[in-house]
Amino acid sequence: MATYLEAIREGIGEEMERDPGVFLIGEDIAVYGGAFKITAGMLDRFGERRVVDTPLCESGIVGAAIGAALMGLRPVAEMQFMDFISCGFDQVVNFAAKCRYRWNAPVPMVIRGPSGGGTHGGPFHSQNPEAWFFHTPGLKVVAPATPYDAKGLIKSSIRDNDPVLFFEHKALYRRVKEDLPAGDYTVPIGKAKVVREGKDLSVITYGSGVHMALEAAEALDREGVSMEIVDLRTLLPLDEDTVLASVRKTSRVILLHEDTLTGGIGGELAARIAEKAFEFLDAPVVRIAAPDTPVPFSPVLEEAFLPNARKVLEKARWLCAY
Amino acid sequence: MATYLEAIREGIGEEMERDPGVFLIGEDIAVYGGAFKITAGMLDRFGERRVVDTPLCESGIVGAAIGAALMGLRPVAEMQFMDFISCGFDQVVNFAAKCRYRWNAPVPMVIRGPSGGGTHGGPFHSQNPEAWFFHTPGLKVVAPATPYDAKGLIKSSIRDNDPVLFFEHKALYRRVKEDLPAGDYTVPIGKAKVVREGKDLSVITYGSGVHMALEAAEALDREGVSMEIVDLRTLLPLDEDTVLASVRKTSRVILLHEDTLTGGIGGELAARIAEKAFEFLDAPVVRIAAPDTPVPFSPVLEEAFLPNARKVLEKARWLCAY
Amino acid sequence: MSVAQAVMNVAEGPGEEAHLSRRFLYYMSLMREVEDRIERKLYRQSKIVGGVYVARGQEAIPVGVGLALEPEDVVFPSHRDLAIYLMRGVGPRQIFAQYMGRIGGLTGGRDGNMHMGDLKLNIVAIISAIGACVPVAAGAALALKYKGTNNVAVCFFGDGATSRGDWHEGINLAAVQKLPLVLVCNNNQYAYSTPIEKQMACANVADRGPAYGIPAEIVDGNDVFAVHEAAQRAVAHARDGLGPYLIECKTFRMTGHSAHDPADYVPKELFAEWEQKDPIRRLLERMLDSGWIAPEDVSRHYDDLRKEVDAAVEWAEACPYPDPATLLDNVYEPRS
Amino acid sequence: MSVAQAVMNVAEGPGEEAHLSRRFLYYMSLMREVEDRIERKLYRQSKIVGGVYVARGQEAIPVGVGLALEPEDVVFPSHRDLAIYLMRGVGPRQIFAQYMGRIGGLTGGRDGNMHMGDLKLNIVAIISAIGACVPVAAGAALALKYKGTNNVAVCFFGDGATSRGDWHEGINLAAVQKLPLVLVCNNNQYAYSTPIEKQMACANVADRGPAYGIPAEIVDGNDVFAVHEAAQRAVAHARDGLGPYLIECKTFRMTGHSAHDPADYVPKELFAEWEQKDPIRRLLERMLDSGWIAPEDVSRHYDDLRKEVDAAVEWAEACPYPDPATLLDNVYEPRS
Ligand SMILES: Cc1ncc(C[n+]2csc(CCOP(=O)(O)OP(=O)(O)O)c2C)c(N)n1
Ligand SMILES: Cc1ncc(C[n+]2csc(CCOP(=O)(O)OP(=O)(O)O)c2C)c(N)n1
Ligand SMILES: [Mg+2]
Ligand SMILES: [Mg+2]
Repeated sequence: MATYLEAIREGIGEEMERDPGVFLIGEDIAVYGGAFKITAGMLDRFGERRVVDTPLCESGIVGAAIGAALMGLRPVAEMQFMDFISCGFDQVVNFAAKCRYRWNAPVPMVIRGPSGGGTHGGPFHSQNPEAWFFHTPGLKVVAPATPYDAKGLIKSSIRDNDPVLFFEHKALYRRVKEDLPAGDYTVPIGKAKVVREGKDLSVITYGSGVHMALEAAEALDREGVSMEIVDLRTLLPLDEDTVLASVRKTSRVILLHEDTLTGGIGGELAARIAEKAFEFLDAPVVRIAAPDTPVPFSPVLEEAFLPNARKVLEKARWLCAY
Repeated sequence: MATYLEAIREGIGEEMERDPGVFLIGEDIAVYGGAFKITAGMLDRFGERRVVDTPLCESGIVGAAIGAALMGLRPVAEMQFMDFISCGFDQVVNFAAKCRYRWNAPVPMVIRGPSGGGTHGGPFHSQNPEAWFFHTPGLKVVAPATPYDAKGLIKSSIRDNDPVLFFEHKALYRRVKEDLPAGDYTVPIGKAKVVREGKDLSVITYGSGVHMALEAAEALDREGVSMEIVDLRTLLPLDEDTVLASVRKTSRVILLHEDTLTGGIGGELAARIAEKAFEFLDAPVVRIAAPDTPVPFSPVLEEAFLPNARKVLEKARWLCAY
Repeated sequence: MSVAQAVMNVAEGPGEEAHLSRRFLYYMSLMREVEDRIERKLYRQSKIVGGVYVARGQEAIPVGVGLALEPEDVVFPSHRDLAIYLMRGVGPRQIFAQYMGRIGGLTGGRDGNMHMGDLKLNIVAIISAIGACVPVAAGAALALKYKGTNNVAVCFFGDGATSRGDWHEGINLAAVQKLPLVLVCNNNQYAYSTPIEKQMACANVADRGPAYGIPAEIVDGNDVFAVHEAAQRAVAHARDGLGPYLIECKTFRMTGHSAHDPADYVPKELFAEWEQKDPIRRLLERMLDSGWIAPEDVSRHYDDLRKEVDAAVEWAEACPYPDPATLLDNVYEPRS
Repeated sequence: MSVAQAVMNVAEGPGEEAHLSRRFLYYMSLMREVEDRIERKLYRQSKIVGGVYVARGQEAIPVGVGLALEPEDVVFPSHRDLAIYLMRGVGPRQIFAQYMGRIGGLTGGRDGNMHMGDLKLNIVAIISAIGACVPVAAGAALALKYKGTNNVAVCFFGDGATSRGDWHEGINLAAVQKLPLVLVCNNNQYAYSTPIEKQMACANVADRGPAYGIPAEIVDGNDVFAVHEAAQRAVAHARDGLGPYLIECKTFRMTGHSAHDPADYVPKELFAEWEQKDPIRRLLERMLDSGWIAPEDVSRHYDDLRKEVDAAVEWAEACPYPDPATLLDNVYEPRS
């Protein structure tokens, strides 16, 4: 059994064995093994040439990763918390994202790190910053929900020839475990997965939302309602076909994410569904997301803030009764 | 007759006369009067205490504006191009946006500057960065389409007690003109405007999109089709009521923006419509936006990239035939 | 007035230095006591929400600087400057409530631990992004100058912050504009696990002063008198309109980065070495040697302190959590 | 080989210095000719798309540095370093096509003017955000070291860039890691309309070297020999594994910021003063004085140059615009 965290570590380690151009760069990742210990042991295995501790400078780290990627290496840069990517934002959205389009220069790099709430991290250690990058052509955005996918996707991300933002959900790091197949496997970027078949309604989600949906689905089962769950896995490029197929099948859809509502990825999904599966819809397209506030610190507030299985269940009942 | 550019300059000047706490800060805004000359003459009128030329440092400028705003002043910070806000991103989304919620500290500041394409500015001088901020609770996002609104909204933005991002469309600066009322007036933040009544379909848009829609509407008129146009004017907080009222009335809707499609504001609008006006819809919700690429430089590519009246017209015809 | 505070009120007799030393002692020991309670007790009892960062061994910095300031000077404490709050009148009870996510904390449960601010007290709450406060402090300094006051803004940060672009942009902007900004670096030789020599290729943070054309001095950060004097020089410089002034306080982080970090990456000898330089112990020795305090006053003081802190913890534990119905409030100014 | 290039091929006789001087002359004068054509003719004829930034009077910087490099050294030219492209084999025709948004430009019309790059030529295209290239250049240097080469990365930037956080972060990172990075500052004393004293409170950009523990030297940016020698020292230092090296080239921007800027904010005398120091004129004088070139060779050279440029313009004007059907291509690697 591997946790989500171990799966990512395994995936990174395998890619480093496989390709000498893969290296790690970030704050406190070498000697300390990273704030969440994702890179624990890597320094011993691969040496300080390939596991680079930097000063505290996110723009510097992202920029350096871009420069190394342009030279043909495959940097994997850690943000200690994905929230801090805002400090290296320009490098990501303007430098990394646009090189290929502008002058045909590939930037094969990964920026990865913990995101999401549920650990009382407060406004700056709990955010889900994926929507900013989802809106930036040239980037790929990956957000796995399970150990299997986390390992398969980090490996694909490292092999990808475009810049990938890899959002790990910190509340899943040690909470979800599963057996992983022995040896090398990858999960393709850009492919969603129907993680649960159903016929009455669809939940389209990713990351922590998958687990909320699964919990709600079991309760609904007992009520005789069958929920289909699509785990997007990759947010950009979006696997529209799998989403639309599910909606066309069930005719009812909930778009679920932990990120805040307005401007979140649910909007984009709703738009595609309202345009391309319009004739199939039997009910309004419903979104469940965190409300439009910063992530509050105090447990009672954070609990009220975060989506959860109960909130999914309530909306699902409403939707099925529509 | 005042141009859009002059209207903004007038609005800023009036607010500086009105409130001694209003001051301007940015690169090349004082002696030079700004890259687009929005602040031309301000140094002579108000002196260098209130018109502050800075070094080249967007994060420094935004941060300094935040600090001054926390002390009760009302800074108006210019980004030479709104694209460069990505260099001060963390300050905007984490510092400015969250102070009130976290510790009840108001940050009354405006960040303004030119955005948008159509001037062959290429990938870094043509972007529409509004969607990033639209997704950040605590910010207000304003994007006027006319001189009247530009003046009224810059004045409201300066008086607002929350941080406002004010997106000027550089292609409108000298292109649109109108008579402005004498004396002080404001346009409220958070209120959309039906700029053209119609009954067959609605176009929901803002900024340059308003002008594309108006042009298309005239052509459609000649075909006997009546297009309603809603100018959002403020993107955050969104005036959902006006949008939904229009959709409920016409039952057909095009969401139009110059910004790129995926993750753009059209998605959010579609989601709200598909949830809250579902029963009123007679046709799929349609979006028109720039495609998901960086803004290309060469005129032929930029022309293909940008939405325009012809593209609106074609979609409108399709939608009405649906 | 609590009994503990009595230590500061020396009726007659001792001179200014003695008086100052008692104020140093009061705030440094109270800060230590509050942080010890949080880190060594409440955190282990799982009563604390979120991360715990304490400043054991570094108390001389906020105290030495803080007592050089006027109430109208605007402070930007970092995550190892708890005494700043105490000196501006925030009680230990509010601090415990803050760390427990209760309504009685300075942010009412909206934000956690050292992310506290109160504009009425001229304290600005930091955000997590290290270094982000520097341009903001420059802007506060700009406003103080703009308004024609002679107050200063004081920005605290660690050695780690000096690698951030914001640090550079903020100081440079303030230097060019000659803003009244005092920059206080807590150089505790580590940023999380990263030792100073992996953060910068110059020997001292103060070596960066010339890059901004501003004075920069190095001070023993474990000597509260030295810190205080340097702060007085810095504040005077800034008040006189001469622009920013940087103080680098050399000290050592006597803990892990936060309560969950055993700091295995720090050579053990360093802890032993710096233990000898503990700023409170040094202060106490000097006070006793100079007759500024009597031995029995010291033990009474610590007894009082413990009682004060006990009471504050009790208050905080009884304090309710925020009402989830308020979740959506105050994202924007409420419409009137 | 064009006739103009003949100036560089001195069969026998003159020594190394003469040979070098002819290479200087060729590239500096070609850069000037190309930029003059763009700014003074094509731009006014509305044949140029987008903004025009030229480096009149600053040609010694890219040329002096560029000729100190190996082809495998990776360069990050800024917006006043056109000669770098010429030296790496990008022809004037491609440059004109780039400025006209044609398919024959280095970016095929995707991006404009000096945003040109070609990985095969080891030239990285800048992005507009001033200073952003510094951390990226640090990363390129890291890769060169990682791969075990002894090549260096060379990053060009203006005085304005030194105020950006990215500049600080990139240099600091490179210094700590001892990366082979050569930093070349074109200090032309203005960033757009902002004079140097409103950008920094220290006298020289080089005063910032000690803040990063790296050598920094000031050089007369209008003396191509001096620039070249400094670049050789810098490159040797970086190649030897000693880390970054900063060269500050003092010069002057003999134009507005861009072609639409009349530069009214610059005192007229400064233009007159710096006109006397024109780097091409100075070079020519020295060459003539030293007998490294004959007067008739100079005029023949300029004739050739003009012809070369005429032909290049003609080629570019005949070059098609990109096909709008390609608009969506190459956002991502094409799926195979
Ligand atoms: C921009 C940013 N990156 C990373 C972090 C995570 N982090 C928090 S504190 C810290 C180390 C800070 O070191 P220093 O500034 O020396 O302060 P110290 O903790 O030593 O007092 C790090 C890396 C952060 N808060 N902000
Ligand atoms: C981050 C950023 N802010 C603003 C600009 C607009 N801008 C372009 S060049 C320039 C001045 C640059 O000055 P300097 O670095 O000295 O180079 P020079 O033009 O003098 O050669 C400015 C403000 C920009 N390109 N990037
Ligand atoms: Mg430290
Ligand atoms: Mg310059």
